[in-house]
Amino acid sequence: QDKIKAAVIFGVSNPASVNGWDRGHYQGVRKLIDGYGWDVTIAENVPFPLIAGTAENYAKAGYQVVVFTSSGQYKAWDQVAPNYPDTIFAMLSTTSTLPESQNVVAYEPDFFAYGIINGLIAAQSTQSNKIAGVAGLPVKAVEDMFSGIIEGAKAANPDVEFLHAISGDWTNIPRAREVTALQIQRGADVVLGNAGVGTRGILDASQSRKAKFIGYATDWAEDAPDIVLTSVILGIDGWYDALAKDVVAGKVEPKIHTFGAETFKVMPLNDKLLSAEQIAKIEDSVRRYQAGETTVPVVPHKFK
Amino acid sequence: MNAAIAGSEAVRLEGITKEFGPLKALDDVSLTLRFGEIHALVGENGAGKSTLMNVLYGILQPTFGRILFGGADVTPHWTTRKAIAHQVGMVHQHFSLVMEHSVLDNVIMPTFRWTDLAPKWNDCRKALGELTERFGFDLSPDKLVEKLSVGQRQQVEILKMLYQGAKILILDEPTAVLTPQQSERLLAMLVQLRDQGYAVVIITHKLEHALELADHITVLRGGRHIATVAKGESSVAEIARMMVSQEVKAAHRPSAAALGKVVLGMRDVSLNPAGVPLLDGIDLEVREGEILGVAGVAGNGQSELADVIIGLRQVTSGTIGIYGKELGSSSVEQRRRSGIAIIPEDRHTHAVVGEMDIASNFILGREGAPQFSRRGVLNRKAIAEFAQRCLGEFDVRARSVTTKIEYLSGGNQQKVVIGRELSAAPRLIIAHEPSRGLDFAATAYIRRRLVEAAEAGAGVLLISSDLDELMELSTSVVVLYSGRIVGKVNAGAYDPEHFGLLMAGAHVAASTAADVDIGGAAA
Amino acid sequence: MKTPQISMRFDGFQLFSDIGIFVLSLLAAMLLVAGLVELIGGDALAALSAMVEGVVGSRQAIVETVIEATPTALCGLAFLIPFKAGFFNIGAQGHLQLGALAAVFVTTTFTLPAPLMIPLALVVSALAGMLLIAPSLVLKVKRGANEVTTTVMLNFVAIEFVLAMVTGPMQQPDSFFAESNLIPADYRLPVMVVHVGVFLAVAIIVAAGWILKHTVFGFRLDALGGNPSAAGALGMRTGATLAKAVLVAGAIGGIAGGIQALGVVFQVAEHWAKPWGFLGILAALMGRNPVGVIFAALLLAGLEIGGRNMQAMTGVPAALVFLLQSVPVLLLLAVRSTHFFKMMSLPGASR
Amino acid sequence: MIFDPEFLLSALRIATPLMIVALGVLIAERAGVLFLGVEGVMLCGALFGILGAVYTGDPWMGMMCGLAAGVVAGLVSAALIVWIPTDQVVMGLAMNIAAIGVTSFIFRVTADDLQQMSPTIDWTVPAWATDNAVATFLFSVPPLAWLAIILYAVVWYVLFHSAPGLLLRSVGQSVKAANSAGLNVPWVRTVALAIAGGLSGLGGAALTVGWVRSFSDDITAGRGFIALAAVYFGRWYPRWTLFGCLLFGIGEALALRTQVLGGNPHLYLMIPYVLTVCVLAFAESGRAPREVGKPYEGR
Ligand SMILES: Nc1ncnc2c1ncn2[C@@H]1O[C@H](COP(=O)(O)OP(=O)(O)OP(=O)(O)O)[C@@H](O)[C@H]1O
Ligand SMILES: Nc1ncnc2c1ncn2[C@@H]1O[C@H](COP(=O)(O)OP(=O)(O)OP(=O)(O)O)[C@@H](O)[C@H]1O
Ligand SMILES: [Mg+2]
Ligand SMILES: [Mg+2]
Repeated sequence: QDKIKAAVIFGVSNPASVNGWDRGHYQGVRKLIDGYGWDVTIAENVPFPLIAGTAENYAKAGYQVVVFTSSGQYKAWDQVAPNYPDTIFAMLSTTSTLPESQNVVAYEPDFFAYGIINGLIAAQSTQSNKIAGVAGLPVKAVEDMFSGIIEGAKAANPDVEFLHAISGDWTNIPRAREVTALQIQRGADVVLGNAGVGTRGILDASQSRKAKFIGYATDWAEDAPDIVLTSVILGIDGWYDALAKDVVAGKVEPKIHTFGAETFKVMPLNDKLLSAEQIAKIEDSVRRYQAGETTVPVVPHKFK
Repeated sequence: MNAAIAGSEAVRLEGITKEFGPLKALDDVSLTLRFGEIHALVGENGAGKSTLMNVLYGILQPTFGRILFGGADVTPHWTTRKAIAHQVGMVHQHFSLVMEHSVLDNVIMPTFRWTDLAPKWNDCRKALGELTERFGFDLSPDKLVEKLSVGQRQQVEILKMLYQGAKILILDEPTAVLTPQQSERLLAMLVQLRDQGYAVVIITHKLEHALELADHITVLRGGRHIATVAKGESSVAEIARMMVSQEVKAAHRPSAAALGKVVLGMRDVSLNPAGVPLLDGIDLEVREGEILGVAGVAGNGQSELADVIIGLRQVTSGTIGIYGKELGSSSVEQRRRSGIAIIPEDRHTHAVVGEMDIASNFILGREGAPQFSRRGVLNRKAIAEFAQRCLGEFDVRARSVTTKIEYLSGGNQQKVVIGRELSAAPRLIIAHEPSRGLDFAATAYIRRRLVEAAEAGAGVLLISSDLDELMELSTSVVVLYSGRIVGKVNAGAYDPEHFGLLMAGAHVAASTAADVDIGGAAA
Repeated sequence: MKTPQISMRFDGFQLFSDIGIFVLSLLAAMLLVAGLVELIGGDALAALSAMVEGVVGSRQAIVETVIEATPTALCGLAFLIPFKAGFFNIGAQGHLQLGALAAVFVTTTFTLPAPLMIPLALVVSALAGMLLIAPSLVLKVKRGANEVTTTVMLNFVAIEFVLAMVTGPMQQPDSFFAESNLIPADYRLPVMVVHVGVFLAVAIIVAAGWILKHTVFGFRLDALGGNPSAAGALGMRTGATLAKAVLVAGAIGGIAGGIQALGVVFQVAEHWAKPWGFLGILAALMGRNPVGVIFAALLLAGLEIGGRNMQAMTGVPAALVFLLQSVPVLLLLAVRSTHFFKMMSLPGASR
Repeated sequence: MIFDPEFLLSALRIATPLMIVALGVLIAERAGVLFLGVEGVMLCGALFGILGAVYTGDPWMGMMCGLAAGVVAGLVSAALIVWIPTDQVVMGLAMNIAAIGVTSFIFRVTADDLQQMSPTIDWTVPAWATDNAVATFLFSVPPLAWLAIILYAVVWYVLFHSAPGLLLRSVGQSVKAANSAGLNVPWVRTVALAIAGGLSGLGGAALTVGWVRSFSDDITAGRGFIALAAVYFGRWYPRWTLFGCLLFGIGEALALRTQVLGGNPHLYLMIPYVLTVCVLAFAESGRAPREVGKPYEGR
């Protein structure tokens, strides 16, 4: 039997193996190659206007699966999918609508729930009662995540204040660094971020000011062991798992699969930054939320 | 190096050939320079005078030939640095000064070493001060060169050369930009230097100067050495014959009897921006068929006079009329269209666009005329035909009208300018230093064209710092001093001495005429 | 800064030598890329064939190349015209951004019959481009401020402004990222093999070429660029001529954005624009005249599309695309500037 | 909240790489070379700086690597725009694109190693100084900012008070005068470009090693152009250039801080650019060294 040929399209510059969101996808790609034996090609740093063309070329070249890794690519998805019924076009990012076609599928996280878990951890680790979030642009995923953080934090500790900042760009490390420094100066001692490549700037600012950092999407512990409190894993590789299984089983249908709280994983909390009982308390609250024992109301906030 | 004993050989050039691609700019030229002598180098534009001296100064490498100092061949890898070390100094035809730097910086720069992190500025300043004093120059070491007049810039060039310790001094057309008085002073200074044992080379188009000063005169033609004659061995006419192949016709001033209506009338014109009176109550008239000369030391309002007539500057008070019609605040374009032509003082900055071809330069400023364009669209054919005709009519030596004008020699560029301005059948021609830097054949040609234009009925305002030119061409001459007309002399009553006094402002104030300054021309 | 002369003539030698050098430079660049692909353990042959495939492999590929070349060529023109008058306009990227934003704003806000709306949108994008370049012009003429500085700064201003709009008042409601509403289908540029914006662009460029070469305005630009003081002294109204050239450049840059919005992307969004403005400068200086700009833009676009295809199909790093675009340009210019070629293409140099 | 010592420090951090790079541009332009390729050179310095810092574990070694990479890139520029010579505008822009290609290619090869943050080069405030606000502030200023300020003093002295400075400026103002003084213009410009490249590389390293301690594709994001603008803004004088860089740093720091006032952050992010244009509107304009942008065609 021939290998399944799949293509994954990345939009932002930088190697796909670097940083949070893309790194999560990259782990998924590895899984397709190593775990399922697929033949996977990566298109990296594809500029916005060329995404549709790239997807189309893959379809024409006989690829069976084309994966979009970012919401920003949905237009190409919309445009190309109906014309190539033999290829499966999968969106592995937040979306609310599907193209009018049978060969499409989406796997997306519940960013609100993801934010809640982050909020629970941050609110119980802060000493200053101020936590900060930094993002590249105030897009929907970010708003969901930040709203979740606010609500999650409130559930754990109503006194906690959430400070937020926008670096203005998904690739600008220096700016992300400086806005983070400002939030720390304003009193935040736990920092989270969703600023694409810029997230490294958030990490750097936290490290130079000894603020605790909660990793985004994938495990960040190795990047800065001294300040990374934990990372909340989005489990993007899990979506690739699901995609691979659906494709192999021929069960791909136009549906948005949403991955909720139970699929996110919290890395072991850093015992140099928190006491054992704090850790136990946090872990317990997260476990209870993931198990559905506690509920947090969905309240959308605006950040611009 | 030997002490400079008068009469001993300073340097010998042997069989110098210099090729620029297919062009042989110098062909087997030999020349010996001696200390305590002035050597004049004469020849037409493009004869190779500058090229020969550039070879000696290490700016250019000779294709063949030898440079000998005290019999030693130094030709291989001959560079300017080495030339300077061999006590050669050169003042270039177009100055090689850094306009943005001070006098001091310009003078000491060539003597500086790259390794000198803390130069002794005060010593340099003192040394420069001594030099300026010795030669009676009026230069403040901290003044920026761009703020200096042309004459002062030349003083800086000379200081630069002397400061380097040069004993062999080369001056390429040093008098071309100077007023008569300044020329006199410069030449006197060269004599003084010769007497002090320096070897001096002067390139000039003024044969009288060469004959008067030089101990030897070398004539170049078409890159070839024609002759070297010793003092008193030859006459102007003889040397002129050696320089050119054909006979040169001299121009004659138009007769004063044929004057027609008043073309240009200026009444009480003043220009004083920011309170500085550049022009002060100018009254003058130019009639049809008249060449009115404007004499004066440069910087006494000549440029401003031309500027207000052509409309580059607006008068502060007074009126300017053409055939009695007031110009008011009309634009340059309108004035040019109403029949004013201008041959500016500095063609490089004000008259030609070097990167455009000859044809374009022939119509520059007139591209909107119906002859050359219709509703904003150029008529290429008409332009080319016109340019071709002008090329012949004005004797421009060029391969074709599509050659970029920057590849033409100065004389030919000037002919293009003259051709452009005269072919528009102007009613008033403002000619500002029309023959500066040109050899005498080209000079004579251009003067003749001006006279012909006047005879054809145009009025000509000839602004020149060359008294000979003025006396040769003008029907009458006014003298400008400090923006004022201080005298008017009619043909027949010309007397250089009288002019000299007027130009120095002798009757205006008892101030000395010693520090002849020509400030404005620099800016 | 002295303006390097851009020859308006299209003489045979220059054309053929340019093509010759370019082909050689291209081959050299491809060899380099092949070497790098081998170095990182890829399949060089597959990579290069994917690249060629990407440019000429299909009708679709060719169409894509042409569409991609359009904004580059227009931006090239926006650089070239004021450049002839001695004004360095580095701001085409900003004009393009703002022009696109303006076109999107008009088409998503108002309703009009399409035959009126499309021209209106293009006019508004032209105005937007002019609006953005105006400060540079005014500061240059009135204050002598260096236009390189101001146009670069205004680029950043335009980019941030577009981002402010697409994350703010013009953001598509409920969108998942920073994007504006889509231009309604009626108001998009009709497609005839390629969208009609391509033809419009060609028409603009050819017209500009003709104007520069055959009109008084073009003549005055040359004079102004070659020697501004002479142009002034001879009665050309230099300020007005420069202003016209600069404003036209802004308008063309704006139209480039308008065409891109109305014909290709139908919206503005975060990172919607490629660096067409900067590629345009390259195209202008490679092409040296408006027609040459078209070819240079096509070459740059071909390398981009081909390089992207190579990257996507074989997974080699996207960085190679940049090398593919820049190395032939570097070589082309280097060779063209050598003494030999200069001597050969100088009119009247060999006498 | 917006204006406090931290604000100044943030402005200084933002300005430091610009200051160093602008100094390089200043030297190149003073020698008569239009250094539009500065963005690319800076990018090379940024990458090699971080590579050096990560592989040797010593940030100062990283700075040296950035410097060395810059010198090499400067010499490549010299080969292309001084020795051939090509058009300085096109070559500069083409080199910028090439630099994006080269650096991101090398980044792909080394990306896994570059995942760790490079070591810091900040000083810690000594105990005796913690009580004194001024001393604390002075110790919080990044070492590289001090270095940049010292470099400005040095360059100012060399350019305007030493022999090599006068010779260099003469080459930039008039090749004719330089030739007549026997200077070798191509060599002077080559050396100037090597120094300019070195400083630009150092500035790139100051961005990655000295500030954000990581690298990403095209991390300079137009900072080279901004440094160029600062030189033009500064009328080719060191202190005004320095002022231009600081002004830009202040503008950007302000832009990032004013966000706390609410509203769309992108509107605030326009501040540094608008500020620069506005200041230009009131600043006295300068004239570039005369030879800038003209290829040296020999003699
Ligand atoms: N750099 C050059 N390249 C090519 N040809 C040159 C160059 N310099 C000079 N020539 C040519 O060499 C010849 C001699 O020029 P040169 O400047 O020495 O003349 P000249 O006698 O000084 O004339 P003028 O009286 O106008 O100063 C001219 O025909 C000129 O065209
Ligand atoms: N690159 C070149 N190629 C060919 N000829 C050149 C070149 N550069 C200069 N020349 C020639 O060199 C000669 C001297 O040049 P230069 O600029 O000194 O002119 P000039 O005759 O001295 O004019 P002017 O009187 O204005 O000083 C000119 O005749 C020109 O034809
Ligand atoms: Mg000469
Ligand atoms: Mg001459």
